[in-house]
Amino acid sequence: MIPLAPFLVVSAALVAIGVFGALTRRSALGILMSIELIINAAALNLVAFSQHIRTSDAESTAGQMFALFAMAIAAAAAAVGLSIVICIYRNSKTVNVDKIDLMRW
Amino acid sequence: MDFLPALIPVLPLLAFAVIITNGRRLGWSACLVAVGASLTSAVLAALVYSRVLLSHETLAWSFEWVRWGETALRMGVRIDGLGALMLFMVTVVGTLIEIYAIGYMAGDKTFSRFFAFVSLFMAGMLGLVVADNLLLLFVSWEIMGLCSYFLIGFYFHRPSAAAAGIKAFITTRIGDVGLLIGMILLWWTAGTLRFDELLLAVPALAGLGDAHVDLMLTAAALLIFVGTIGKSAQFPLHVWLPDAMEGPTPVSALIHAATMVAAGVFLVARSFILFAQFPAALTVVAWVGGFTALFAALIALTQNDIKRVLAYSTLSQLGYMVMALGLGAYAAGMFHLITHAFFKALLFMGAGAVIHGFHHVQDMRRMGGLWGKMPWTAWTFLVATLAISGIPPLSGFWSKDEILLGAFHESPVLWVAGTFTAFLTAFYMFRLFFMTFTGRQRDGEIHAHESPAVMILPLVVLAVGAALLGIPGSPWMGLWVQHSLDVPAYALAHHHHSNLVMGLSIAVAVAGIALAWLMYAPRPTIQPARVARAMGRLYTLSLNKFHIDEIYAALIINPTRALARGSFRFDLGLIDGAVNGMGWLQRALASLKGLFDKWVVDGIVNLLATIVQALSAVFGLIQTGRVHNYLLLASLGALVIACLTWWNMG
Amino acid sequence: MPLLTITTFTPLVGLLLILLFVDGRRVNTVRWMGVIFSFLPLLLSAAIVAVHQPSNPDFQLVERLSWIPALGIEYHLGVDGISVPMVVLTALLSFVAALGSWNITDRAKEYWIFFLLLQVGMFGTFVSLDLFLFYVFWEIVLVPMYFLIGIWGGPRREYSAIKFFLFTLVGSVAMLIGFLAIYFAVEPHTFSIPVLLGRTGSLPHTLQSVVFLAIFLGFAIKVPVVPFHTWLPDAHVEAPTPISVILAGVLLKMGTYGFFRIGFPLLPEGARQWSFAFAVLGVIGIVYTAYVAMAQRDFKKLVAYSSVSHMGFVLLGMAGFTLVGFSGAYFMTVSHGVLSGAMFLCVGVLYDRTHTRDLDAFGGLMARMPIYGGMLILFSCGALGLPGLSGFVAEFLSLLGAFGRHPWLVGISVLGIVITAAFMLLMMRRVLMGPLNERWANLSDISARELWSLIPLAVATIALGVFPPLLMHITDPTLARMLGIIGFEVAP
Amino acid sequence: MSYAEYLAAIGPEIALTIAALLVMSIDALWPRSVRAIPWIGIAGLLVTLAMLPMFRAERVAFSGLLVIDPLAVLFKVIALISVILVALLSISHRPLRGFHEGEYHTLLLFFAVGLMFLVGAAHLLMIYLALEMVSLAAYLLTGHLKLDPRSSEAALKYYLFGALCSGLFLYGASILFGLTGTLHLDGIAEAVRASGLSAALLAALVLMLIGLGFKIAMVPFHLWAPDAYEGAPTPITALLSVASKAGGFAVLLRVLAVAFPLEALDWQPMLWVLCVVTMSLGNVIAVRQGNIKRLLAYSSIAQAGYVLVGVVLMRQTPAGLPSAMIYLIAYLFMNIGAFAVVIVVSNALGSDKIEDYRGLARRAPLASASLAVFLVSLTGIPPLAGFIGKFYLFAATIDAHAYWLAVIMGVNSVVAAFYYFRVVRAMYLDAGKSEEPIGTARPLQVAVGVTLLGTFVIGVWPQPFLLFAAALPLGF
Repeated sequence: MIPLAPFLVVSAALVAIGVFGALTRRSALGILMSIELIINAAALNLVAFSQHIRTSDAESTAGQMFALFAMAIAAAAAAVGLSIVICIYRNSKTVNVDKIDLMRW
Repeated sequence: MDFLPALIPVLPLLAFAVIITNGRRLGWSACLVAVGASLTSAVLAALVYSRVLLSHETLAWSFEWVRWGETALRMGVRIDGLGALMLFMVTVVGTLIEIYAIGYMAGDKTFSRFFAFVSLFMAGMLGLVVADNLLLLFVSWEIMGLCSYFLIGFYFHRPSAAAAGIKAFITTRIGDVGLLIGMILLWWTAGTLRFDELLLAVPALAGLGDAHVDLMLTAAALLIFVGTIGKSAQFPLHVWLPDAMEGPTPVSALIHAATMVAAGVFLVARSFILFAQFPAALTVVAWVGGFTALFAALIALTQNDIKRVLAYSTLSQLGYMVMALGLGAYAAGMFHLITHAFFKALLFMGAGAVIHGFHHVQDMRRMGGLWGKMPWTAWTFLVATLAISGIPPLSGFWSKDEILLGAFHESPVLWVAGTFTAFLTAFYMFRLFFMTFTGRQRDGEIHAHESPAVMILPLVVLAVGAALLGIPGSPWMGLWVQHSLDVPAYALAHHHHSNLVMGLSIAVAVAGIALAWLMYAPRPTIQPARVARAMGRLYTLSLNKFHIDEIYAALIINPTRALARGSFRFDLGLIDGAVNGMGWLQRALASLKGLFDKWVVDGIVNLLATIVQALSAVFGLIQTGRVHNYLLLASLGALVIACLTWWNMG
Repeated sequence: MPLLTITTFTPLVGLLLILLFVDGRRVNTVRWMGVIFSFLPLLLSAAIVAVHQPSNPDFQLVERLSWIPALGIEYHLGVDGISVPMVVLTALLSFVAALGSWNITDRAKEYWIFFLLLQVGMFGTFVSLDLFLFYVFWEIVLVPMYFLIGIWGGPRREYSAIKFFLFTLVGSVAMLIGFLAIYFAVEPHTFSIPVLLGRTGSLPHTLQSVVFLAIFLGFAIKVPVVPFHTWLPDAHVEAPTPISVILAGVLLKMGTYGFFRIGFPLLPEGARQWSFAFAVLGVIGIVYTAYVAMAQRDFKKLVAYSSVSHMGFVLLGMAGFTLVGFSGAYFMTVSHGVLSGAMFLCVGVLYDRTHTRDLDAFGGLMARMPIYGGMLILFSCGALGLPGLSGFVAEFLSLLGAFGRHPWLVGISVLGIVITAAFMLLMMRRVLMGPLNERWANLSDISARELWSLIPLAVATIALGVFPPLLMHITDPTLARMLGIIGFEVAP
Repeated sequence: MSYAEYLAAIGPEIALTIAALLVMSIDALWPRSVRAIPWIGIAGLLVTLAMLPMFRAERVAFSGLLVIDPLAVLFKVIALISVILVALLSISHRPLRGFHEGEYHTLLLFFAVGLMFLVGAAHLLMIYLALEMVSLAAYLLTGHLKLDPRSSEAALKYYLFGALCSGLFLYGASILFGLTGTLHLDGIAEAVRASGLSAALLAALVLMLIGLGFKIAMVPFHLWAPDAYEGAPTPITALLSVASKAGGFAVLLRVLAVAFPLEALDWQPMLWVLCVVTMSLGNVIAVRQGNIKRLLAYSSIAQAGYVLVGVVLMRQTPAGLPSAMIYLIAYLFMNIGAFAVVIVVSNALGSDKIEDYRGLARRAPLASASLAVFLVSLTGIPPLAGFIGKFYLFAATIDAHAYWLAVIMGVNSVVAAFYYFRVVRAMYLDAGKSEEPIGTARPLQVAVGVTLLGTFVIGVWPQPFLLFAAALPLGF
């Protein structure tokens, strides 16, 4: 049984990469991907916890269930995100996030 | 019938109301309403003071004006000996002057307004005389101040008259404010403002020997005296009286000679109980009076405007009265007040007749030889001049002699000053007489004419008064006037008669007249011009009134205006702010990319608005429109929150 | 018969009628309805005076209805000695101002709607006995005033309108915090003033003085007290004449009434601790603004600064903690309402004819406009405190009351009286005296309508001046009871 | 869980879902009847609203996933009323007319369903699920005007910000699950009380706060709001500023009050700082906004700050929570009313610049008067709803002896008056360029009427609303 710590480390690393990616990628799609990373990291975390920590038997599978839901929702979010990015591309012919600053101040 | 005295001031008040409301309809007949009112009140007054003087009783009647809980303010009238005498003087002189004014003011298109204000003035003066407490006295005092403002500024289209009016009102106002504080101080220490209650309360309080109470009462006395200095134009608040000559002459006669200016002296007499308890207050009064007398006489020597000379002479005579009171010669002071009212009113009316006949020229240097053209005026003027110079048996001599007698016993320095002033008085009065009535008329083309009968009649009556009024107060009639004043016990006893003082005062008067004859007679032996050069700086000093006006302008008036402008700028600058005041802040903040919009920026009040604008512009910048910045700032924010809470928790 | 509710909400009825049934273009009907609905409260206030027995000091004509039980707030109206005169003054000045706004024709409908709403707020403030209700009516006055100054005002109207609004808003926020502090400090939490009257005296002194400070800020801005007064000259100069009559005549009084109703009775210890600062601010108000007024070129600004100076007397009078002082301070509130209202009307009469307020532009108008000149002189003399008019009685009693506790401050404040006399006379000289300025050769004298709006004020000034018990017999029992609660200084 | 119990628990939600599906199918099958769709949607919402009182009985449904309690019911009412009003606004909003109205109103209804679940969720999974459902619907609605670059830009920024925040929220939830071993909020509370403070717990709270902070546009997670509000079609801006914010507050209240007991982790100072910063920043930046929608965006951020005051003082004074509730109710009417008038003006003038509002009073007396009423109420002047809300908040601060907070709130309301009255000044005091009057569409008139009525009624007769708000027992 792999102990809990590595899972947490991997998950934390994934979140860090995701946040870093979101902050630096210039293309909207890049940001989308990094957000997916964060969600998966959280799912990993959930699954790891559900396996290792003592929970009441009613909630023994809560973690996995939450992870499943998280993945489903991530998919939905990705779909919505992509559609918005396509709209942006169709209107302003770019997905470069730094160029999309029609509204400021 | 004891509320009769209360009617005396009310009648002229009604006349004022009637005239002011339908001035146009009344037109000329306004003077009849005014004179009628003052005549009836004169008759009423006669009933009252004859009863008071003959049977030595005091009429009093009062009603409750305002009540708070248990403290209450009662208002009413009270006529004692002093009040009776003043009533006699005010009503007689007032009515005569009103009759005289009919002639003098004839043809003036604002005729009715003049008589309206004169009636209001009479109401004020009579109210002052009959008042039984300081508050009602103060109310009438201020109403008189207002009338003097209107009447001085009567020819309001003349800027100088308007300015003189304001000068008079504000200078007296300074005095009144002193009186106001004195009254309040008195109320808090003695607990009452009614004269009869003061007669009992003040000696009791003084008897306590408590230093603080004594200090308070002395302060109250001095503050009340400040009121007198303002109203009776004593030094240093005397500057307004000479300028008050801008008003028509009947006004000068009535207000600035006989009655109003005497009100200050009357006030000190009314509250004499307060002064008598504290010698410190009395000496101040005496010295201020003495100095004013001498100071005004010196200035009168060199004046060339006939009314200015009389104005300074009034100042000097008022100084005499105040000095008399200050020396404790209470009866002498009041007696001089009565006689002075008569002959000074006559002098002014005589001067008025001269000016009226001389087509409104007031400069004596252009007059001369009017004796032939205006015989009645000249004769009555001569009687009055003799009276004021103190030539027996005229009234001026007896009253002035009483004062000098008192001065002789009390303080020799003041006696010398008084006598010297008497000499100066005789000199400048006869200088005036000779320059106007004797010799040739220097300014040829003005052909003077005698005044109409309606002006001559009052002159004659007053001349008789000036001549004979001295008798009742003279030893021949056993000083009847002084005794009838029911001199309060605390006043100094009457001094025994001294021939030295009487002789010296007569000699001084005659010397003055002789010197005047030498210098200003038809063929002057001593050329006034050479004397003027000889006196040199003294002469010029006296001519422009010791530059007091200029000093006041520099010390008080201009700094006040500057202070006013300064506080307005302060009000705008610091609290409210003019734009330039905020210039440096704007430049400092403007560097943050065009921060200010069209709002007017001012002062601390709008400094806040400016700061809010600046902050708004600064923080607005974080909204760069780029998602990256948002995400970055969001995560930084989360980090900061986590650290802060951890640090706070830890 | 809920007399107070009817008086307060009659203007609201008028407002709704105009709003719903009258078409904006028919200016005449709007004007007439406006004047009628401003006149009705005058009759009603006369009824209130008749019904009110001055001798018994506690609240009469009380109307009580629970409004928000969740917070213990009631719709609680009542009048006593110090609110009856205020209601009468408001009614009188509103009617006079209504007469004065006769020739306002552009956007007349909106004008009258805001004007009537203003009246509702003013009446409500003077009759409400519940702190919350008082606050609600106090704030209702703000918005219509903003629009009245903002839309019909002079050149810099927007600036002075928003300045007026923000100043008063800051004050009322501070006041709200103060009211809530009182609400929570008293054990059975309540806003009703009669209940609080007896109880708040025993609150800890530190709390009282802090809360008094908060409430003081609220009222001081309205009075106005010197450091917070800079909105007044702007608001006055820019406001149309009838509105500045209301502003000076009634709105300033809401501040002083607040001190009489809430400041001193509810927080006696707080008031006592701040009494010296209070008096100092009063004296500064008198002397400082008198000097500023002296430097004014604009007629209206001069009158505005002079009214700040007069309100200084109210502060001084109250700081004396004597019955005489309070009575004088209240007398000044009423007398100043009448006098400043009249002075602004006079300014308005001149402005309507000459369209300028610069004092140097006038001169010698006495010849052309004798009746107007007489009226102006009468009111200026009242303002400078000439005995025989109401100004003097108020000043004298306030100084008398304050002398016991602050002798030196009274001494200094007297300088203010001299300066007031100076600038009033200088104003009179510049406007009425001197050679007639040929520009105004054909000026017409005061019209009947304007005269009839001045005459009631003139009668009031003279009547109050000659016979002050006319007002005092109403106010003094209440003030005595209030001082009984506060524990007043030993009056002579 | 028998079907009866299901129905009893989520009856209204089910009805609304049916309505949503109905609207979707009508749009698909009868494209010609596009005019009727919005009204069907509104009818569905009204039915759900009517059903709510029957489903008020307190109970825990779906083994702890959902809970029906006074807080949930109150927020459901707020949510439904605001969505109904938004639907009304959308009918006559010109750019929306005839532009995929079917999808628009379906999404709107699903948004409402998501919101109803969100306010009732007492389980981390349920919270995340509902949060996502609401957010996704909101992203799409914001980007609805595909052809307008501003709308899609707004949607993008909103989406990216929201997705990141909800990702972090999920991560925080996972950590919390790890720490406490349960997903039920009350279960978490016991575990947290037992285990006490730890770095991981704080990390979990902060991460979850990011997700919730984003929802209620609390500083520093508000950066998306101004652009999203300005870009989105105005009805949706109203929706975001009221409905989704109210939902966010419901969850925040439930999480903070239930899951994080004070004795374990004192979150009050942190929230105090956030509340003050939100209030002040919102007001300060709003001062110089030229566009009315951005101005209202910043104003709604500031209003969130005021409501946070109630949340911060929730534990210290019984008046804390009710004051937040009453303020939210008042805020609902004022804000949506203001947006309604913004729509009226943008329909006629096609611009949202405040300069174009000059002289509006003469052109559209009724509309400008109601906007003036809404702005004055937002400033907190009696006798309007805003005052009652602000008064109750002040009462809470004074009762909790948080005097500094009261002073800051005071200063903020003065700054707020400054910019609200810039709009009023433009309308009334400045002269407009043209004089021809502006008409308002019938549904808009209804919306403005309802909100106006709400503002006046709460202002003059707040008693029922106070009882309604005060019914929330603290511990729920």
